[in-house]
Amino acid sequence: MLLDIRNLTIFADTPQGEVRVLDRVSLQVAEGEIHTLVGESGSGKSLVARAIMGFVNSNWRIQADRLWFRGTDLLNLTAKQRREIIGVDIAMIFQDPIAYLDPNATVIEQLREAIPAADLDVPFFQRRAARDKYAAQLLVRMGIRDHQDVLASYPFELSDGVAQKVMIATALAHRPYLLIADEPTTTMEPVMRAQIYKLLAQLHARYQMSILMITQDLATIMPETSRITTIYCGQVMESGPLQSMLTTPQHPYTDALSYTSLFQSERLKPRQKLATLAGLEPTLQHMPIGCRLGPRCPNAQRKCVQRPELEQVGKHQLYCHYPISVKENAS
Amino acid sequence: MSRVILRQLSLLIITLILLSVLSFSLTYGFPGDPVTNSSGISAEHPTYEQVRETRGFDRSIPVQYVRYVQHLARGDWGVSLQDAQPVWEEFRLRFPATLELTFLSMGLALLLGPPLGIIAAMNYKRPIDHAITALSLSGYSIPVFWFAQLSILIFAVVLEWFPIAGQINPLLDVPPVTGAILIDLFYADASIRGVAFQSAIQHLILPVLVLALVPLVLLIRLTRNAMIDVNRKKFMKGAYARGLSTTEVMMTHGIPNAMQPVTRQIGTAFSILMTNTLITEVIFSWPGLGNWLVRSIYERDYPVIQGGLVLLATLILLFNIFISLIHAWRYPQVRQEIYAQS
Amino acid sequence: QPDLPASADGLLYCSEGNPESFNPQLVTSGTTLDMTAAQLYDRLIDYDEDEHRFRPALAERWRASPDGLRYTFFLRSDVTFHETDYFVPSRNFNAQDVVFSFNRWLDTEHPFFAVSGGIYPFFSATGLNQLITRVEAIGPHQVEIELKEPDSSFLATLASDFAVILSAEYAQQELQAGTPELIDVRPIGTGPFKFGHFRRDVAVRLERHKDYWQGQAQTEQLVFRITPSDHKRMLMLLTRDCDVSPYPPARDIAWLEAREDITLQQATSPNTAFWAFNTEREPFDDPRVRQALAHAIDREALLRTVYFGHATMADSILPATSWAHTPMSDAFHYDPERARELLAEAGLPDGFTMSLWALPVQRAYNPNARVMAELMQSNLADVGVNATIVSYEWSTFRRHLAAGLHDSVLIGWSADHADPDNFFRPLLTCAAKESGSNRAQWCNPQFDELVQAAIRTTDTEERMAYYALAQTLLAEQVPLLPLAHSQRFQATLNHVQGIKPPAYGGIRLYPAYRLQQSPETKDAL
Amino acid sequence: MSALLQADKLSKTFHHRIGWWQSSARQVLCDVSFTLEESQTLAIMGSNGSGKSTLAALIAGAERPSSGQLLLRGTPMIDGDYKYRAQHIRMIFQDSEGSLNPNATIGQQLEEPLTFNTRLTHEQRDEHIARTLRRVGLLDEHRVFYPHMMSNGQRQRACIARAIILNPKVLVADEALATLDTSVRAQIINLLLDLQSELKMSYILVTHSPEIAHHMADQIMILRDGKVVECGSAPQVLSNPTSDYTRALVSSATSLPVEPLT
Amino acid sequence: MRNHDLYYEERHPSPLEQVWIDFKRNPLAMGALYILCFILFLSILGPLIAPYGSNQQFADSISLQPAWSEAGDLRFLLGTDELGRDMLSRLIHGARYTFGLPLLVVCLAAIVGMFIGAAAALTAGVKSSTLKHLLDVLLSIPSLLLALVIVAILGPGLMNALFAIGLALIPQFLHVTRNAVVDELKKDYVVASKLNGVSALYLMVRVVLPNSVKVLVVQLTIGLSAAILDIAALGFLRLGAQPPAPEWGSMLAQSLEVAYNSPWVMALPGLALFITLISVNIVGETLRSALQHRMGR
Ligand SMILES: Nc1ncnc2c1ncn2[C@@H]1O[C@H](COP(=O)(O)OP(=O)(O)OP(=O)(O)O)[C@@H](O)[C@H]1O
Ligand SMILES: Nc1ncnc2c1ncn2[C@@H]1O[C@H](COP(=O)(O)OP(=O)(O)OP(=O)(O)O)[C@@H](O)[C@H]1O
Ligand SMILES: [Mg+2]
Ligand SMILES: [Mg+2]
Repeated sequence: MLLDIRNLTIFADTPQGEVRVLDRVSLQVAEGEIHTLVGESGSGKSLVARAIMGFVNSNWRIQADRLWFRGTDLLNLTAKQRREIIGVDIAMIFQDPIAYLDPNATVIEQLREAIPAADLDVPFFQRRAARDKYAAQLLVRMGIRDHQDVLASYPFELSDGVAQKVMIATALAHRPYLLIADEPTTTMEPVMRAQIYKLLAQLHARYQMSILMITQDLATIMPETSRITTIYCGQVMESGPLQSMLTTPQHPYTDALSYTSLFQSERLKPRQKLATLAGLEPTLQHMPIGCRLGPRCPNAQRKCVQRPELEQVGKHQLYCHYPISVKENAS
Repeated sequence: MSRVILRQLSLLIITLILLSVLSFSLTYGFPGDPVTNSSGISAEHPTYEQVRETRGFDRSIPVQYVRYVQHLARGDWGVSLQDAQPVWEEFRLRFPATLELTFLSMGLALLLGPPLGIIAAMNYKRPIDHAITALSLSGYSIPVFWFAQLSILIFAVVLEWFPIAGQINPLLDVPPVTGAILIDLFYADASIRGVAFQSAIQHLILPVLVLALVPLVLLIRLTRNAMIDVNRKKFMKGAYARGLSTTEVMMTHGIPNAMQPVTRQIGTAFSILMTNTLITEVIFSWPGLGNWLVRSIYERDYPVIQGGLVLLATLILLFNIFISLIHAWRYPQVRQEIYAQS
Repeated sequence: QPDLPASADGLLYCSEGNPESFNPQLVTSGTTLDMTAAQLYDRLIDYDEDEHRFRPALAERWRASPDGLRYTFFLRSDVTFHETDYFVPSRNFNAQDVVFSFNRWLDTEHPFFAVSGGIYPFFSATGLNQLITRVEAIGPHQVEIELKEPDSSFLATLASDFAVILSAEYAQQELQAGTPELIDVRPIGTGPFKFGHFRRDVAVRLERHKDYWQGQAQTEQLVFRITPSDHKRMLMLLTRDCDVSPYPPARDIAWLEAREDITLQQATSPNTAFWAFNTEREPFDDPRVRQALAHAIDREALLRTVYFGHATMADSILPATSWAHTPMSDAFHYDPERARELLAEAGLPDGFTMSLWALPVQRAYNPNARVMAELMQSNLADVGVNATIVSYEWSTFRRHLAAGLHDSVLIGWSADHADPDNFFRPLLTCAAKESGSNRAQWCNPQFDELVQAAIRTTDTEERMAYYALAQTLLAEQVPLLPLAHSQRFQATLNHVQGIKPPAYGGIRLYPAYRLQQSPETKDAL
Repeated sequence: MSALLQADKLSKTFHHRIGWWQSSARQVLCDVSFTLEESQTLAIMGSNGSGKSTLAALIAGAERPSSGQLLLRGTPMIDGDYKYRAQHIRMIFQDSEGSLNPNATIGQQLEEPLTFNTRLTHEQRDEHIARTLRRVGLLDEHRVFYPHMMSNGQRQRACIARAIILNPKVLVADEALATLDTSVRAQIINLLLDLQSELKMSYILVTHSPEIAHHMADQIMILRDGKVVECGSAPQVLSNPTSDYTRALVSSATSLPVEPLT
Repeated sequence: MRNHDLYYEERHPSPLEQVWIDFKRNPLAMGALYILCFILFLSILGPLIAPYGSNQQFADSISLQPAWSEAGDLRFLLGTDELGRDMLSRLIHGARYTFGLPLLVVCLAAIVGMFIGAAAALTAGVKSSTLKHLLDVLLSIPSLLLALVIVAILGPGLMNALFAIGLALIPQFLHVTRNAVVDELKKDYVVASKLNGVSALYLMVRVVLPNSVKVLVVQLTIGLSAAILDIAALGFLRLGAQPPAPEWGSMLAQSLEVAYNSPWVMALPGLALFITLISVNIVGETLRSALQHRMGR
């Protein structure tokens, strides 16, 4: 396992008291696989990523049975050691690439910083030139043709897509083992999104790089994904291989996600009513006890006020007292 | 960038024209005879008729305005009503004295303000931050004339650390060539230069410290707030994600970006400082513009007031434009905004 | 503060204002006189205050004709003028210089008469320009002055600070250079110090005149620091930014005296603080109004609050030390009831509004006119008069005063010489009104006649009688209300010695010297 | 009878000042025409900057066309007559938070169009607001809520409530669904579909998503740089795009290898 | 009308109320606000509660130290000045000059500035850009300098100084209002309201104004602080309130003459000024951050 997270819990201090924004999240990413984390806004996807990267706020408390990355427990490291790992072996890209680039530095300046000196096998006085060359190469690899222009540009002069490619280039400068992509294409139009996905797929194929992809919508999943994990209100709902997650979801939440998102609109009649979960997401301060999907779950029963334990159903790992297949069997 | 410069220059020219119109209108705004108001030559004076003619007061207002601007440009700013000295000549010696005080204070504030602000921001909500914030809030609220007087009483009179008036011990014969004492020293006799330098520094310390206070606390507050803002910015996270250390991130991304709003406000700090200089000069008997201007207002010495306004406002304008050029040059995004506006 | 090199040795005298000119002939203000008269120039004769007699100066001796109409002065020949970077004298002082110096203000046709405005207030106020009919060099070192009529105050006038001797040669040089006005800006004289440099609002620097005929002064240079605020001057004394501070605030005198490192000197200087009414303006043209205002003021309180007891109440324009003094206390005593009656008589039962000008600087006669004005303001309010306090910078103040823009003014007079005439003619005559030094703008022929008669005779008894009449007239007419006669104080750091506060006119800093090691009295204690 | 809404060669040029005197003109919409029948939905698609929002704003009245006109049942609409337009054409904005006044309660904001466009009494207005709130799936108590107290989905519902409260004929939605969560989006889609069948409203949807277009639209109009590239019935445009541009737009981002359902 | 609040236990504070709730949570800011209220109270009713008249002189008690020192006198709590006037009474009377009148002037300037600013925002184009440049000129000149020039025209005096300060403050309000309204008019909810067919007045007063309150309030506190400082500075330069008016700045100027011997005469008006200013600034700062927090964007 490249990344092994067991029962990650984050407590956040709010004026209304301490709340669990993440509740015992477990997640495994194997070497060389693309793992997609799906959940609606506010479900805590970014928090998982931040916990891995160590971008935590001072009013948070993090607990985990394990937060292993290639065998080292990240939680036991000092801030400095941790930064050495995450700077080199883990990289992250974000939804809003332009905002994540320093507006007052050119692309080349920011790329240069990301290129480790160790990679350049030249005396120090040639390093700058070597870095620039390497930076240009990186951009070429990202499929940017007019890379000289892009290198000299400031972030705000770039389009979203190009900026995201630059972000990927900076992320790749270290040849990380793991790339965390937090909704990298949400704001992009489909054409651009396809390009970015294609790029990521190529990188994955070429460097055997693992990707933890975070997304809101099942409709925007990379075809190369091998596993999907769904998360709701800080709790993991279900995890399983791509195909079976899409076609035979076991958890009611995954099921609802696959219906409500229109990615398979072909299988719906135009203007057909969509099956949706009833009600709204609870707020942070009013989280239901037990399974947090409880109040909205079509299958919910009294038992759901207790948190379900991890269960293996077929290839799926899920947290549910009444999975779909069980219900079908029962009826 | 050249477009930005061009734009700022055209803005400067338009602003200067407006300023000169404003100042010219004072000729009529001030009570009394407009000829006297702008030239300092009273009606009884033998050259009055001649002045009236050369300044175009027998012609239409636009002609008068043009003549006024010509006179301004030529350095013929009239004579003071108080002592019949040519206003420009007097400015020539007093203005550098004021500039010296202002720039030293501004320099001090720029040297200390941002670092203190950054320290406060890095220790956000910790005791150091609270101390610096409290200091800056009280510094901002303290009336400068009171503060000056208190420090005179404490540091000069009771503790006898500093002298309280003037630029230098007048026994040292430093001829006023430029008016700025630290420059004038070089024109003084070599034998006294060392002592004169010591004396000048001693005379400068108190007024400069008093003056620096307000821009200093302003800069502290601005830097602190900007730094806290920047620390919350996503690109800082992005920089950490690139594997940079805290120091690297701060030095290459944090501080430069935090200085952006600070830079923009330096102009404001400067104009506040300018106002305070007017008052402080009076208190420290500094032979500068402020001292003279304040007295001239009291004496209704209109040519001096008119000239002083033009001079101070121009200085502030130039400084502001200089700052915005630096701002635009250093921060490309600003340039973009300027294009977008135009 | 750093130790100064020997070349920068000198004396710091804190002065209250900018000099109006460097030629005492042109001014009346004590500030200017302090800086110039006794420092840069000499006179023909001096007055010895201790021995109460005239003393030779540039004139070794003098002789008056029996009819008192012709005076001959025998001049010294060893007197040199200042040598500076703008003027190198080619000859010593001689009779030409005396003739030039007198004719400059006597002769309206003189090429220098109109330079610097052509107004010589002291001479026109004392009538000296009318009195002298001729000044003539009757030898290289002999000058004869002819008078129109005998004048008992003539010598006193010559000994006053205004009758200085300028350099005819220098005047010629500047005239040729086309800049005659420079003789009053960059002065040349024979005095113990020569002009160094003047920076407005900062300082006047004088340097030692090495060849001074009485021997060179002890201090290398003399710097007059211009510091209008009395309080600041006192603080500067404490911080050693000043060596000498004239006119310390009266309220500070007590504790200044107690300080070990500061010497406080005082002189009984014949002076009078008064409140002059502009008698040309309504309603001050009515003597009853003026009397009423005089009765409205509680002068006791003024003495206490403003002078802190360092003054005596004035009961005449003349100080009690003068032999011609006639007390008129009834005319001026505090009686608000009477004041209101008088106002009602004058048709102003509801009072009126007036401006009360307070002189902005401290003078020997009035250490704090503003506070005095505030006190008087509330006194006046009691009788229904609403007074607004007005003040300007000193030179403007004087200009406006001379132009008669005031309703009333708090000001005063310090005697320039020992003769009682000095309190009458320069202050209250029609001639004084002409020259702009009559603060009351008061012109009364009867008064002029009395004063003139007193001058013409040399008999002291007779003069006393005339002056008594004049003072009675003043008590009736009240063109001004005499307020107080004050002591002149001067605070000096202990390490400066040799300076005496003068009774008349400007200070004389020639004898000043600095003790070699400045005595650290505080440490010693 | 003429169509419900007909756009006739709508064009829009923005003038842009550069320097002190010059200005540059930029045409962002060029002769856009379409017709919309009752109960129909028109989807407008196009890449970024193609003028979709501008067109939506023109239809809703937030901008004035440089030329061309908009006919409602054959009668041209007068620009700037907000009152008339408010009765017939309403708009839903993309950013539900930004389009609600943060300083007014939902009730106040719903009352605003009623006070200015109807002669209802106070009680009637109250009644009407309550009904509309219920219709969009909110509760009566939400009227005292301020926007910041509501979730994204509830706010979007409030926006829809404001749009339909005057019973308009046409509803313009500029990417109103783009930023919503999937489940909320599904709820809103259901709501819009319900409203359409109940009230016979016509929709103009600006969207990037071919799925939404497929699911909701009768007609699709493809814009490119302000010009209409293609306009036709939804199935036709989606299945047989005539240009690469359209093809790129309407193909799903990822063609997931989903096995067909049994 | 139905009172909806009756039905729900929870009352829902509007963002503005929320700002106030946030403000109340800060004890320092509340302290400062109480001080300001107290000073405001003094400036309205000061003359009634002051022990003596502002100009009443006690010839027997000149330059008395404050009551707590040995040489003090209980009759004069804060001592007396060089004319024997009670410092406490003078300070109380002075509140009106140094706080009350500037407050009034700032409010007037704000109203005028807001009107012109809003009008300028609505009339875009050439007029507005000329105005902008004129404003740039005026704003680059510090308000005190501008006030000095106006005083130079009108002559020294309290009323003239107040007028000058008001005049010097108007451009700031104008500028801020104009920018705020221009920004606001671009917002979606304003467009939405426009599409609702609301009247222009309603749009301005009910939609734009409440949402511009943030910048206006902040500017108001900044303006108040500047006005107080300026009026005191003018008083100090003897160009504003004229003696014997107990304006704190001019009291300070007068006290300089006795600063060495009776430091309290100098310290007290300065302290009063300092406390007032710091209170205004603390209130302003807290309001600013509360507004930022609640009405940010
Ligand atoms: N600094 C914080 N303090 C307290 N709560 C926080 C903080 N940051 C995030 N949260 C809460 O944690 C929850 C998860 O946030 P997170 O950003 O991980 O959501 P997400 O799944 O990434 O959503 P999105 O798709 O919008 O990015 C949210 O409910 C949010 O309110
Ligand atoms: N007020 C305006 N002034 C000047 N140009 C404008 C204005 N509004 C829009 N534009 C320009 O018109 C063009 C079309 O903009 P529009 O917002 O309609 O595009 P869009 O199709 O909605 O794009 P997106 O998908 O990004 O929302 C853009 O290039 C934009 O820059
Ligand atoms: Mg997220
Ligand atoms: Mg758009």
